[in-house]
Amino acid sequence: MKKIEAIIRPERLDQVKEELERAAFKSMTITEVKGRGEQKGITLQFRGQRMTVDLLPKIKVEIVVEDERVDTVVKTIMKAARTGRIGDGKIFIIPVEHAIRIRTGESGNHAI
Amino acid sequence: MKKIEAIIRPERLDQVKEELERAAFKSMTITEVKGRGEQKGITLQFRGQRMTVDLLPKIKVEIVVEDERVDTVVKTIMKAARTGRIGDGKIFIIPVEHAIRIRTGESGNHAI
Amino acid sequence: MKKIEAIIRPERLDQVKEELERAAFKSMTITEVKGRGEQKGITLQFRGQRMTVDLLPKIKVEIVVEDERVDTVVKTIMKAARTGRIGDGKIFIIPVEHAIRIRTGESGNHAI
Amino acid sequence: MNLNSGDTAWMLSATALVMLMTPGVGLFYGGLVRKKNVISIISLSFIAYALVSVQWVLLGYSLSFGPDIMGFIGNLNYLGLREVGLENSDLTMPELAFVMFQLTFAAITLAILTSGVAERGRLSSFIIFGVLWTTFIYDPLAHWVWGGGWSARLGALDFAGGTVVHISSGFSALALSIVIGRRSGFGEYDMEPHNIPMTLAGLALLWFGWFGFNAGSALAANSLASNALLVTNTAAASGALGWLFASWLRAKPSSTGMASGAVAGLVAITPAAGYVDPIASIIIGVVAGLLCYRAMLFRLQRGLDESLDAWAIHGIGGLWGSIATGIFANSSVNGYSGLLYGNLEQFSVQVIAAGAAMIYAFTATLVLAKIIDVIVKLRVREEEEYVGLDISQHGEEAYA
Amino acid sequence: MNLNSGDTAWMLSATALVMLMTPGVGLFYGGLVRKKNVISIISLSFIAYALVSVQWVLLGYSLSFGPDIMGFIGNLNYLGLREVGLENSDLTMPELAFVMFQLTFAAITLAILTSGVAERGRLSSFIIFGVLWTTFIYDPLAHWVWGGGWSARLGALDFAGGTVVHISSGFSALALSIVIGRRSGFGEYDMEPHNIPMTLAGLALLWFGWFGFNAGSALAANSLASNALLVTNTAAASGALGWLFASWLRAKPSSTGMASGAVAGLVAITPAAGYVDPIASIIIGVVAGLLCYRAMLFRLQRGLDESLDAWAIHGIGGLWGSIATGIFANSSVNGYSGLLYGNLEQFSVQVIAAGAAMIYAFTATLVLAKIIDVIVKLRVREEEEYVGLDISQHGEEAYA
Amino acid sequence: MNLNSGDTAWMLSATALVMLMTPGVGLFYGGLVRKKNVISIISLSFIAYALVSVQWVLLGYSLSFGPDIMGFIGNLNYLGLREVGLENSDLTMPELAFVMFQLTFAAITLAILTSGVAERGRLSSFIIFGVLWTTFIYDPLAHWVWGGGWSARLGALDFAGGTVVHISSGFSALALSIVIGRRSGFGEYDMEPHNIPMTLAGLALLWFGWFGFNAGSALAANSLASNALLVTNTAAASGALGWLFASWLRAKPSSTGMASGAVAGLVAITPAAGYVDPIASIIIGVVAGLLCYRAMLFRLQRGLDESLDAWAIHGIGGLWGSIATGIFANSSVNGYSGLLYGNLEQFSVQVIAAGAAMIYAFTATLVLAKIIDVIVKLRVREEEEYVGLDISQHGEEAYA
Ligand SMILES: Nc1ncnc2c1ncn2[C@@H]1O[C@H](COP(=O)(O)OP(=O)(O)O)[C@@H](O)[C@H]1O
Ligand SMILES: Nc1ncnc2c1ncn2[C@@H]1O[C@H](COP(=O)(O)OP(=O)(O)O)[C@@H](O)[C@H]1O
Ligand SMILES: Nc1ncnc2c1ncn2[C@@H]1O[C@H](COP(=O)(O)OP(=O)(O)O)[C@@H](O)[C@H]1O
Repeated sequence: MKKIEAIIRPERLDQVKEELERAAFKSMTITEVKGRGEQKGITLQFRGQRMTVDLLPKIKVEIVVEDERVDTVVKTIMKAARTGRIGDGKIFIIPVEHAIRIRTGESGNHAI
Repeated sequence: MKKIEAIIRPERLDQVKEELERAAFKSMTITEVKGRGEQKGITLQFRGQRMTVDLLPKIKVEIVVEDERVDTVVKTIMKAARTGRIGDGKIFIIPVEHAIRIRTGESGNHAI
Repeated sequence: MKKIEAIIRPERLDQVKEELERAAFKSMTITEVKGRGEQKGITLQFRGQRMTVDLLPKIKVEIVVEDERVDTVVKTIMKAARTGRIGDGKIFIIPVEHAIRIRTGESGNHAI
Repeated sequence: MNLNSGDTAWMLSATALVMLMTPGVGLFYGGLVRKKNVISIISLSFIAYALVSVQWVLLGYSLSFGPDIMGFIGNLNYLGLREVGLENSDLTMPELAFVMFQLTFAAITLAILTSGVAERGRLSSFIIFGVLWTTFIYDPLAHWVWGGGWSARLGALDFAGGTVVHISSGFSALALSIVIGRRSGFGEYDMEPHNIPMTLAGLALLWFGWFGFNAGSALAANSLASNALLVTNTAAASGALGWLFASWLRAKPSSTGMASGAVAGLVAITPAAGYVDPIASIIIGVVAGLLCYRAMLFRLQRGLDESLDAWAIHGIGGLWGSIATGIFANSSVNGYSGLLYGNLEQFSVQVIAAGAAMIYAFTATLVLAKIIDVIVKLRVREEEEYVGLDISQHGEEAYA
Repeated sequence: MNLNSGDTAWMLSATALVMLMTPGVGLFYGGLVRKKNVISIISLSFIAYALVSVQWVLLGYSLSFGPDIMGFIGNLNYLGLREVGLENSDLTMPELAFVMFQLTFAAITLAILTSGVAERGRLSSFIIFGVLWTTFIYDPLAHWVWGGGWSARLGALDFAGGTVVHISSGFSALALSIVIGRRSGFGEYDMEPHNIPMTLAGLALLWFGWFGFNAGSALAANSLASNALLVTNTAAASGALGWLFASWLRAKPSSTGMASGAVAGLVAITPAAGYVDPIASIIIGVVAGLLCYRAMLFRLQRGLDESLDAWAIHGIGGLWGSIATGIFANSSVNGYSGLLYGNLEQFSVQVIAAGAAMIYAFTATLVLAKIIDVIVKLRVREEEEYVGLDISQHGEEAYA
Repeated sequence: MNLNSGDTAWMLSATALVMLMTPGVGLFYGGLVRKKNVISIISLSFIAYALVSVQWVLLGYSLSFGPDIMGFIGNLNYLGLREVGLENSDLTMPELAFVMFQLTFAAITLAILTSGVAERGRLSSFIIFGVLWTTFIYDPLAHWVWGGGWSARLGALDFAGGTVVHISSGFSALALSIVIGRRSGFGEYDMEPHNIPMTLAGLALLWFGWFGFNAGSALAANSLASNALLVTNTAAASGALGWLFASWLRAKPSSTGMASGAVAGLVAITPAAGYVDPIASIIIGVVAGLLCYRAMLFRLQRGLDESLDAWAIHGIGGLWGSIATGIFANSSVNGYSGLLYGNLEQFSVQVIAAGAAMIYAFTATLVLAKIIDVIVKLRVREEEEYVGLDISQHGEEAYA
């Protein structure tokens, strides 16, 4: 199992949700975060001076899936979240050793 | 070391905290998240039509513990967070390679 | 690749950001969380009775870096976040198997 | 009497002040509910206001202030404000100003009792309930006391609505909460207020508007209004301090307690504002703070989910205020005296009038609520309650 | 005439009430925008108020109420309030009270049209635009109707500003939104209101303040003011219920819809408040709710990003209200009668006056906005819009 | 004099307006503090209001307005409002209305100086401090200026409380902040305002209420009140624009700066409102905006943690306003003239009166605060400050 952690633009969340649903991935957890990447956010001009707004609002989408479905999820997210401009975000893949469904106690792939 | 990531109902947080404390687990980090599982949230009726409320508020509880204590924590959380109805949440176990206490610089099991 | 997850005092965020920047780490994701450690938060006196405020506001800083840079990041954070008093926080190192930049599709170390 | 522009000016302002109390109730309540129900509870206040605004013009004013039928209710002479001249011989202001002033009282009363359905009431059912409640419960009560009904004839004093507004809404909220049942999860886990500054902002509007409520009830810009203004303020302050210090004996003194105490003081001084002096108002306020605080604890002990304490604060506060009027009325203020000055009769009349209002409001609401519940269900479905009324009733989320 | 202290008292209070409407607009709008632009939109209301406050004293009052030039504008006799005595023979209050009352109208009008630049307007450009707009568009319009201009002479009725305030701001906002263009992302993804309780708090202040707006426009504490007060309230309530129920047919009834309907009702009754009776006000309000709701749907269909619906609510509501005045005016209220009572002429005059205001406001704003856009750019840069105006224009974040 | 219903009507309304300013201060401050202290700071305003409400009736009115003792303080004749008739020969309104109007001034003054203990003051100690401060510092100051004390006899002009309310609260806040010490972390890390829209909502209430404050101080609904209303508004607007543009020269123009400027303008016009003309009010407002902005920068440079700038805005703004009254007083407004019209004496008197108020307030507060600090500690413990006063003083969290 892997956890796919995608940091995306907030305005793309609806699209990401939709596309994932179409690809039969329904489960997810989302968190409001702030972030910056290499470009250090967005640079504004103010009287000839530059001023950088780092830490822009982002959405973190977390999805735990079986190993073999990781690729599909990643591709789906990439398609839905991409605008082609700086700030589109990143996807990280993190190992998950175990998953348990609280309601039933089921564990492993059955639980995700 | 493992990180136990439990997504639970907000209204169960107090109970989870209490039970964990009773089992001698005091440390934790919690985050307000939103999520949906397989059932895609809750379905309402509106004039014969269905309308789904996905992305319900949840609480993510993160606890880093030594490997041998994972089971206790998981069981404790399950006991405290379970209502038996859809939406009770999930627990994910994620490997942690290292932990450091910022104040002292201690690391490893001493740090958690 | 590793994900460095540091739980720090909110009032130290600016310093941590600055120091990381000086050390050439610009990318990061931050989340507002609440947490408690071994000391179970802060204890207040009220008419001779003790009352504990657990779950104090903290900031979670997440930074994904190449394995070899983990140490620098950890040191930098420790330096910037440390006040020497209880509540300074912890750093956890979590393995990351893969990273993808959504905009370009680059992956691996190039993506972080 | 002749129109007096000063009196009219004050009544126009006072009306505006009282109007603002209804959203004040909305914000006060809004801060106390959970985030998922804040739109619902604020909207209920506005909708209550809107419904009563129309009902009052069409029907309510006539039922309340129309020529008396058997001491119980007004007749239909003033339907749609027919025959309501722009001037009225009893008043020093245009009658339409009086109609409008009274409208704001009817409206806020319905808004207060939304406490009883908070976080679980169906919007559509509340609309039906609201229109019927104001017609069958508020309008008669207003008639009894201010429209020349039996209570007025008996000599009961209710300066600005202790019985009509507060006892009636408070005990009705209790009845309503019993019929609709507890919120799911009540008693099992904490339901913390989601935004206390919002509640405090609501308190600000309430306190402010209450000056219009009580001092406006003098129906003139005169000494009586000035006395009412001052004692209203002192009672509110004393209520706030009373609750604050009382709760401090048990735990840290919460701001919501202070706010509740202020409202308790305001409620209690309402029937009394035109009859008591400043020193009495301090006592009335402090006692209101203590009493309503106890009432709230009692309610919690009993596991009653009259969720936002309309009963403890408005019901019990109104009861206390009505009786206190019979105790502290000082003839130097307005010609009436109470028990303290040897007038047992006034005291008894107050008890009777307050008791009757309490019983009528509670019983009639119980019956009305039950009937509506059977026919259209007062309560949302379990899953609707779980996701919250904002989404399930309004399709909205409060905060993005 | 002699000074009347009652009339003066009411005008002082009414002025305060109207003043509060401008931050009311700010909060109403503030709740509807995204979190990153809330400071910007609320500040625009305050800045509009501040700019007009100074402009009005120096210049605007003279242009609006100074001795007439060709029916179009006032002359410069009252520059800097020179020669504006503390008393004026036409009024029963000090003239400075009238100046100040009118100031609040001019100010809110500019605040309303910030809807057209919401979430994308440059602060500095708006300041320039605002000063010119109030001078070249508001001041003449006020003169036409209230300052003895052509519209007044024609016999057009506009009790409290249906044309001057609402048609003018609504259609100007539309023009402005066309010149400045849509918000980036409009139509692509949802832009949900970030804080609906804030919008409802704004509604509370608007409704409250509107009592001063309309009942204050009687310029006296009399029967006319009382009638205005009552019909204002009824129209607001009916508008709220109208929009609520109309939207309920399509989807869950939103609180923002209810709020918009209330404002629509308030807007529509504005020109009519001194001429129509309570029953007419219910009809005017309900129709306003339905009509403005349709107007909003139409705007969305057309992909017009007049973002906070000043056009749909103030523009269309004002148009309807102005015409409705020509329909429902009832001579028993104030001596004027409308179409319903057989007076076709009044109706025609209303249509002409409303049409002229609409055309003038729309066209002149289009030209003014275009000129300013060419010279200093009305809109922020793309990346400034992306990070939000709070940071890019004010260097602040609303919530920490 | 005879009662005048118009004057009374205005005073009742004005009193309500001023009352609303105290929660306005609470919200203004509430938005500026950190999330963990918002309940505390808003509650302090309410508690200040409640304490003074009771103290004023029992004691304060007598000390301020009772028969003079040596020019310094009133005697105890009016204890508990004994012998305060419902009518008073000097006034055209009931004396109780005057008592209540003045009460709201005493209350807000204490609320303003909570700035000095923001985010670190112990609730219980503040309660003790507050009661003593209003008794020993506010009451004498009010007596000096309005109660027939030395300052009044000297001929000092203070229309609505530039010295009594603003200099006194501003300099007292400074003294208090020095005694209590800086917030832990001050100067080390940023303490950003947690909710700027709340501050702007507070500004709305302040601006609105200030109309009652200044125009109410005419104690009648007349020309003087109208002048006060207009100049109050213009000064506020000019102050907002002044600070906005001044800060724009250094950085992006913040909304909190605009808001502070508006308050600075309001403060500065307070003593002057009944003496100066509209053009002078623009100058007074702009200068207030610039001056208070500089004062704030100066305070920050000096590392003074008078946290919410009561000193910079109320203290310095009040000082400027008192002196400006001596400069701009125009005899055509109210019979008094200032330096600009050749009256050096008035100017000197203003300087003396303002200086005396400043020195008395600062010194006496320093002493009082020190004494209380020694006995019961003004400040919470370090860990209480760290978790925030909402939890540690009230056991509550603002937002869930
Ligand atoms: N190495 C990293 N570690 C943690 N978070 C990252 C990292 N790189 C990027 N992110 C997250 O992804 C978001 C988008 O990054 P990026 O596309 O580089 O955008 P930008 O240049 O606008 O910051 C960032 O705002 C941050 O939240
Ligand atoms: N595969 C998954 N990946 C990430 N988060 C998940 C996953 N499955 C469940 N969750 C989280 O757990 C929560 C509870 O899930 P579940 O019990 O299935 O409830 P529901 O059916 O109400 O969504 C979800 O809301 C979501 O936040
Ligand atoms: N074992 C753990 N698992 C998860 N989070 C932890 C753990 N230990 C500490 N934390 C996080 O780190 C924060 C700081 O911990 P610590 O320095 O022990 O402070 P304190 O004693 O004030 O809680 C906690 O508030 C919590 O968010």
